[in-house]
Amino acid sequence: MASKLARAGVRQVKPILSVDHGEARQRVLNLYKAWYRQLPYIVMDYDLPKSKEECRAKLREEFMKHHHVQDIRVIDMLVIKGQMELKETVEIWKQKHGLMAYWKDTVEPKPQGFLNKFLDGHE
Amino acid sequence: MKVLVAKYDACLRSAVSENKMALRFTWSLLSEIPIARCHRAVSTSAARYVDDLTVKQVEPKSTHKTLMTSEEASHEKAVSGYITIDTPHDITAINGVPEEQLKTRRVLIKIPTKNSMQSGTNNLHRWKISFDEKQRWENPLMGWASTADPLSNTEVSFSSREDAIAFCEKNGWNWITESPPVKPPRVKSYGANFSWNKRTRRSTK
Amino acid sequence: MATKKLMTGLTGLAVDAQPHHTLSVLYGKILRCLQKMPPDASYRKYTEQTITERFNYVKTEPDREKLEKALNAGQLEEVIKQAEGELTLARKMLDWKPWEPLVQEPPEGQWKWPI
Amino acid sequence: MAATACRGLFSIAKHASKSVVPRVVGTRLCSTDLHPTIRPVNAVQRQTLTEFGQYVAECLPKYVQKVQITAGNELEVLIAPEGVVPVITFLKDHTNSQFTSLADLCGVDMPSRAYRFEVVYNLLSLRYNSRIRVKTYTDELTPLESITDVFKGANWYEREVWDMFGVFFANHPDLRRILTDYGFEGHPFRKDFPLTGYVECRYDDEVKRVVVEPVELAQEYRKFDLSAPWEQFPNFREQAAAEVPIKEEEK
Amino acid sequence: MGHPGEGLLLGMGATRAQSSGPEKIEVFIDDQPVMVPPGTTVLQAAAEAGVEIPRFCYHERLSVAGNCRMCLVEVEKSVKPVAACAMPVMKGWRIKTDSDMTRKAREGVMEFLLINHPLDCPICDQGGECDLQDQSMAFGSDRSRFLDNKRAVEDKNIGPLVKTIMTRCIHCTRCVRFASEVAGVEDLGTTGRGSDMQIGTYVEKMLMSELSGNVIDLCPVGALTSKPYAFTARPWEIRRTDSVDVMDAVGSNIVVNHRTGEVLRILPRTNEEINEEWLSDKSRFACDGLKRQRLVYPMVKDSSGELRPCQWEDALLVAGRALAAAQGSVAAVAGGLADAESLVALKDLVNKLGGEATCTEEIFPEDGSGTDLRSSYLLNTTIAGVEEADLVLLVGTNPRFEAPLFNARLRKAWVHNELDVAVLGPNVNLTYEAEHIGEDPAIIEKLLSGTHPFSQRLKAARRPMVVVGSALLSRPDGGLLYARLQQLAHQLRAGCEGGAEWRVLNVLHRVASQVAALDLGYTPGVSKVRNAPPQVLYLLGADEGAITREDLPADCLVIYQGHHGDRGAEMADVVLPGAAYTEKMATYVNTEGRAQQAQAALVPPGMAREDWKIIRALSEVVGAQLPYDNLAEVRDRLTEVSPNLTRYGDVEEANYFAQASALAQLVKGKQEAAPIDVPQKVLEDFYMTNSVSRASPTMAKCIAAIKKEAANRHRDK
Repeated sequence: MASKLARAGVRQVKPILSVDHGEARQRVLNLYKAWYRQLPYIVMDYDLPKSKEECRAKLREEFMKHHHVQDIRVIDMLVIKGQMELKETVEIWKQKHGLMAYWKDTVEPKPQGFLNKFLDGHE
Repeated sequence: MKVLVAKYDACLRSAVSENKMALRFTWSLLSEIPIARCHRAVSTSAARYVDDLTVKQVEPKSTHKTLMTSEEASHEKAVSGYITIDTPHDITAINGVPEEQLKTRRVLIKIPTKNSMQSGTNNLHRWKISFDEKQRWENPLMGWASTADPLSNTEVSFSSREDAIAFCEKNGWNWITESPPVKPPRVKSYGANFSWNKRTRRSTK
Repeated sequence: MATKKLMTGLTGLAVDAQPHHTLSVLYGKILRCLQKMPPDASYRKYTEQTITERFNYVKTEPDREKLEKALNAGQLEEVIKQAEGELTLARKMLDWKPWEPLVQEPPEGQWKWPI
Repeated sequence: MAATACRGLFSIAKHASKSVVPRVVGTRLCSTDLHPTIRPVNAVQRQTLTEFGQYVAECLPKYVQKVQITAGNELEVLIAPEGVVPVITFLKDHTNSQFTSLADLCGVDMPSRAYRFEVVYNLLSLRYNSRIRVKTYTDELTPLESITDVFKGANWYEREVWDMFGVFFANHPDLRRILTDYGFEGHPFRKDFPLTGYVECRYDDEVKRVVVEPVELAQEYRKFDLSAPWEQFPNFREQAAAEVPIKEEEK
Repeated sequence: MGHPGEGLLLGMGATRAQSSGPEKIEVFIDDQPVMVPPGTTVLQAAAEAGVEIPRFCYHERLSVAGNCRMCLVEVEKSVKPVAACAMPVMKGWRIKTDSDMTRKAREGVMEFLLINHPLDCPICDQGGECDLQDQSMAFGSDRSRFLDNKRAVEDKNIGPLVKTIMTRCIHCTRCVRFASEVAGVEDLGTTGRGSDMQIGTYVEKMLMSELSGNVIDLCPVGALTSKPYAFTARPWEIRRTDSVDVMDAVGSNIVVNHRTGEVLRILPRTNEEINEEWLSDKSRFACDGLKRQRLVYPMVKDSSGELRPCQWEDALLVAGRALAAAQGSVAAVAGGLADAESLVALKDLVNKLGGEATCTEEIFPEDGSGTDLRSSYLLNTTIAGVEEADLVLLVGTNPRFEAPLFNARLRKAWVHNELDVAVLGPNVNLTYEAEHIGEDPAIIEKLLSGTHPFSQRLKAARRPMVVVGSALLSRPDGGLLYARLQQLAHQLRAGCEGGAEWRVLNVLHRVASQVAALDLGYTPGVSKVRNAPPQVLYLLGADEGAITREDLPADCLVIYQGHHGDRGAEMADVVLPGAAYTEKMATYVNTEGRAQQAQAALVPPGMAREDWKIIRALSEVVGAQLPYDNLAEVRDRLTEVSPNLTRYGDVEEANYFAQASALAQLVKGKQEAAPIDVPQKVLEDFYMTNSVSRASPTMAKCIAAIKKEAANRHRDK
């Protein structure tokens, strides 16, 4: 059942877009480039209160968040979602707050370290 | 192919033309073109037509395939096959669960405890997962119990413990599991109520 | 003498001037296509039987209305549509080869309900 | 086997009536007075559906895994995910089925299974006044072939399944979200997705825009456990799915 | 029907007497074959096949009554339906649980049951968890054919715990059977016949039992419901969390029912090894004490000598500064409700600061092998093992109130397995017949030397047990007496039938934390602290007044960490609010040495925190940081110290009786003349024994009601 499937180490699966790591990597780079080139227009179109550099840093951060992902299909899925998001952004289907949500600037950061967590309250 | 892609979103042009191997789903644009329903081209002459089934006819080829370059064709073939994956099934990157809910939560896997108020067991066949309790506080305005835990009501049923464990691991949750109590065999006898030399004899009725 | 048929009464479905001819062509193509399938394929057997049966009606019955009655599958224009569908299907079937053994057994418990 | 030639829905249509649009008429075989809450089963209809199920299975042995009849009179064909397009095309274009209308396409999430998602295609044959349900399975990462080439109407349905469950449809012309908000993360119809969602939006007067923050509920949702320890409707046990035996093809 | 199965009385009711049962027979449930041992009832065989037969009067832990008739099923070739709960299966029987005859029988019985049952489900506390309600969904009619007036029955007042609405009663007699068979009080019974039948106490009196709350669970309808919980919540909106009870050392398994961040009620959870399906009244009803007298913010004594609420930073700073300044003159005392995680953290902290004295409030003699050998402080036979014993000698203990569920087990063995019980100590009512052999401590010596008349009985016993209570152990001469008992047990063990596997010696603790504390190397008793008063004393929930302000020098700083404002907090200079047992994921070890895990149902109220975290945070402030940051790491540390503490659910075999006995021979001392006594002799003493139950209004009501009951002229004195 489900357990057997997940535990199995090496297994044959249906690919989504890419058939090997090289191809998946190429797709990621392409997506990154597409976003990167679009950023100046995005900042302009949405009148974001952020500079291009900040946006590029955020873009890099968002990509690097998943740098540990090894599964080709997960990479493909992330690329697909990233591509869809790019389209939503480019078409100005999104609104400004949707983009600003990447920065989470109104969310208070969680305390780090045992003592700070303890003083803050319940983890 | 190039022309078709040009039809695709102008804004994305830079992205796509850069992309030597165009994303496969841009391929599906092709299907928007009215691929001839080939038999529509059947000629209709006035004569009563008798078909000779022994004569061979050329069947139309799929436009989709003929438009492909050999590189694309071989890629499509590869994509319709299988690939080998050696990493564990892990969907934490794409399941949309925020990081703070992934790393800090502990999932308890168990069969629900029997409610001792009732005797039936019909609701005790599934394994359920539930999340650890998080803080609730009293709403200062109305006195309600407030919470910041989106998962406090989430409960998912499974047919076996192994399935539940696999699900938690795939989603990147820490889990612990509890076994249901074992039921020992028990000998019941109506006659025991009336045994004359045993302490099981019933005095009250 | 029946009047010339002006409309089918179905949106987007035009009257076919020569339904017998169209059907014959289509049925011929279908049968020709089916011949490329293995003879023991159920799809081929059943479709051949249905199509031959209809083909025979088409060959023997020149009157439009009587043919419609005999076929019992709606107006001839609809029967043409069905034949067109069958033809595309048959050609695709050659690609898919559905008479082969099951591609994939379902994983254990996949269709069990209630879980 | 001459009779097999006109098996399937067509045969019944022929035998049942000679009208232009033959239909399987539902006759009440069960007295509704005795069991007012039990759905009557139409034996004739059931037999037709059983035979048609076997017919489909015989024609497409490569894809059909199981055929069953649920709720008394609903035919279900359970297929391997590879067979989505062939089976749907067969049902649509084959002369003996003509399920030319895609009534619905939806997903079901059953996390206990190896492939957690079921994708369900509900088809309607106007010619034979009959319905059929095709089911297949997939998981979060396995792509399923889109049937937009077969049914144009599947386009938005498949977008919906993608949006709500995260099932990826390969070769879909325009796969993108349809119900959730731009920037929404996750797939809300998954069983492990909380009813409240993970984030909430509000207008923030300080930054003068809408902000997205982790959800915080002034009043926690109530959690209802509605399972009963006693079987409540033993009369409905028989309504569960009945498997239709698929005849082994002689090779 | 006669008395079917009378010839098949094999190890009646005992759970363990089936080891080498006779050959199994095959029966068919709805055409599905099952193999069952002979003597199995139809109902049990069906359950084996996964078919639950509807029932009201049958309960697997009570005797078979067969009076509700709901379990009627069709057996092939039988002209009438048979009562599945009472009928033993015969070979090859074909039982039909879903046939027309069965259904008709059930529908008929249901119609009769509903004739007199009021339609007050909307205002009934059982609504939503009612067997009658659920089964009427399946077998009830949607209209009534009964045109007369329904009968009404006067409600009885049977005490502050159980509410009666007797009109709802369907006369299943489960409560009557429970009271007489399990609780051992013959207070409940039936009067009248037919339409006039009533369940009651015959005369107006209180149901005086420490297990009375269980009749609420047993009642299949809403006739007996919980008074403290009345009209509080509906069962479907409740969240349920599995936990472990800490009111006594038995470690009963419980389910904490809570909603919107407060505990509504506590129900038992089945564990055959410990509490079966029962729960003592204190464990069940003291939970309202969790909402009162709670410490919700840290407090520090100000210059005027009053405790003032403050922030955690301040409290930790004051405590930390004092601990650092003490330079090793630090001691800790753990109370009875502490969990293993906080115990290990506290011990590590004290040791890290250079302190040695980590003590428990509860006393255990240190003479002889002391607490070095695990088998000398455990209930070695295990609770379920009582069912194999044939003679139990209780020394200086009243299990009825110290461990009600252990006593229920003794009673179960007494009823079903012909167990004999003897008491050395005050002659208390144990709910079953027990031979009282005296109160004089000298008897122990006589038993050892074999000169007492009871020695012969002990020698003759096949599987004897000696159960030693905490009251004996905390006597000044407890060490000597315990050493003699160890020798006695060792002597008996050599002679008994069970051989080396059978463990005679048992210690019955009173508090939940004791075994874990001893496992972790705590010193029992506070004499160490008394003899060498430290500069800083850390009280971990120590509320029993073992150590008072008078025992300490004036400049000693007392830190109290706990959840209730009780005796410990009163004498403290710094108060650190901790979590109660429902609020932390914690490990408790019961008197058998069985480690069990409690899940957190709630989070601690206010600014209170989980206990081990407080100690961990304090350690960081002091500068002696403990090396664990999360629960898993604390548990790793527990495993390191004592591996059995994290083997949840299991009893670790401990078998060092020979060594213990050899060391016990060396113990010399003066025997006191005072008779052996126990602190809890009557029901009144049972209810308030720790900081939670002392804060509970329900427990206070119980005591008030019992005081009032003393004036009841119907009560036999």
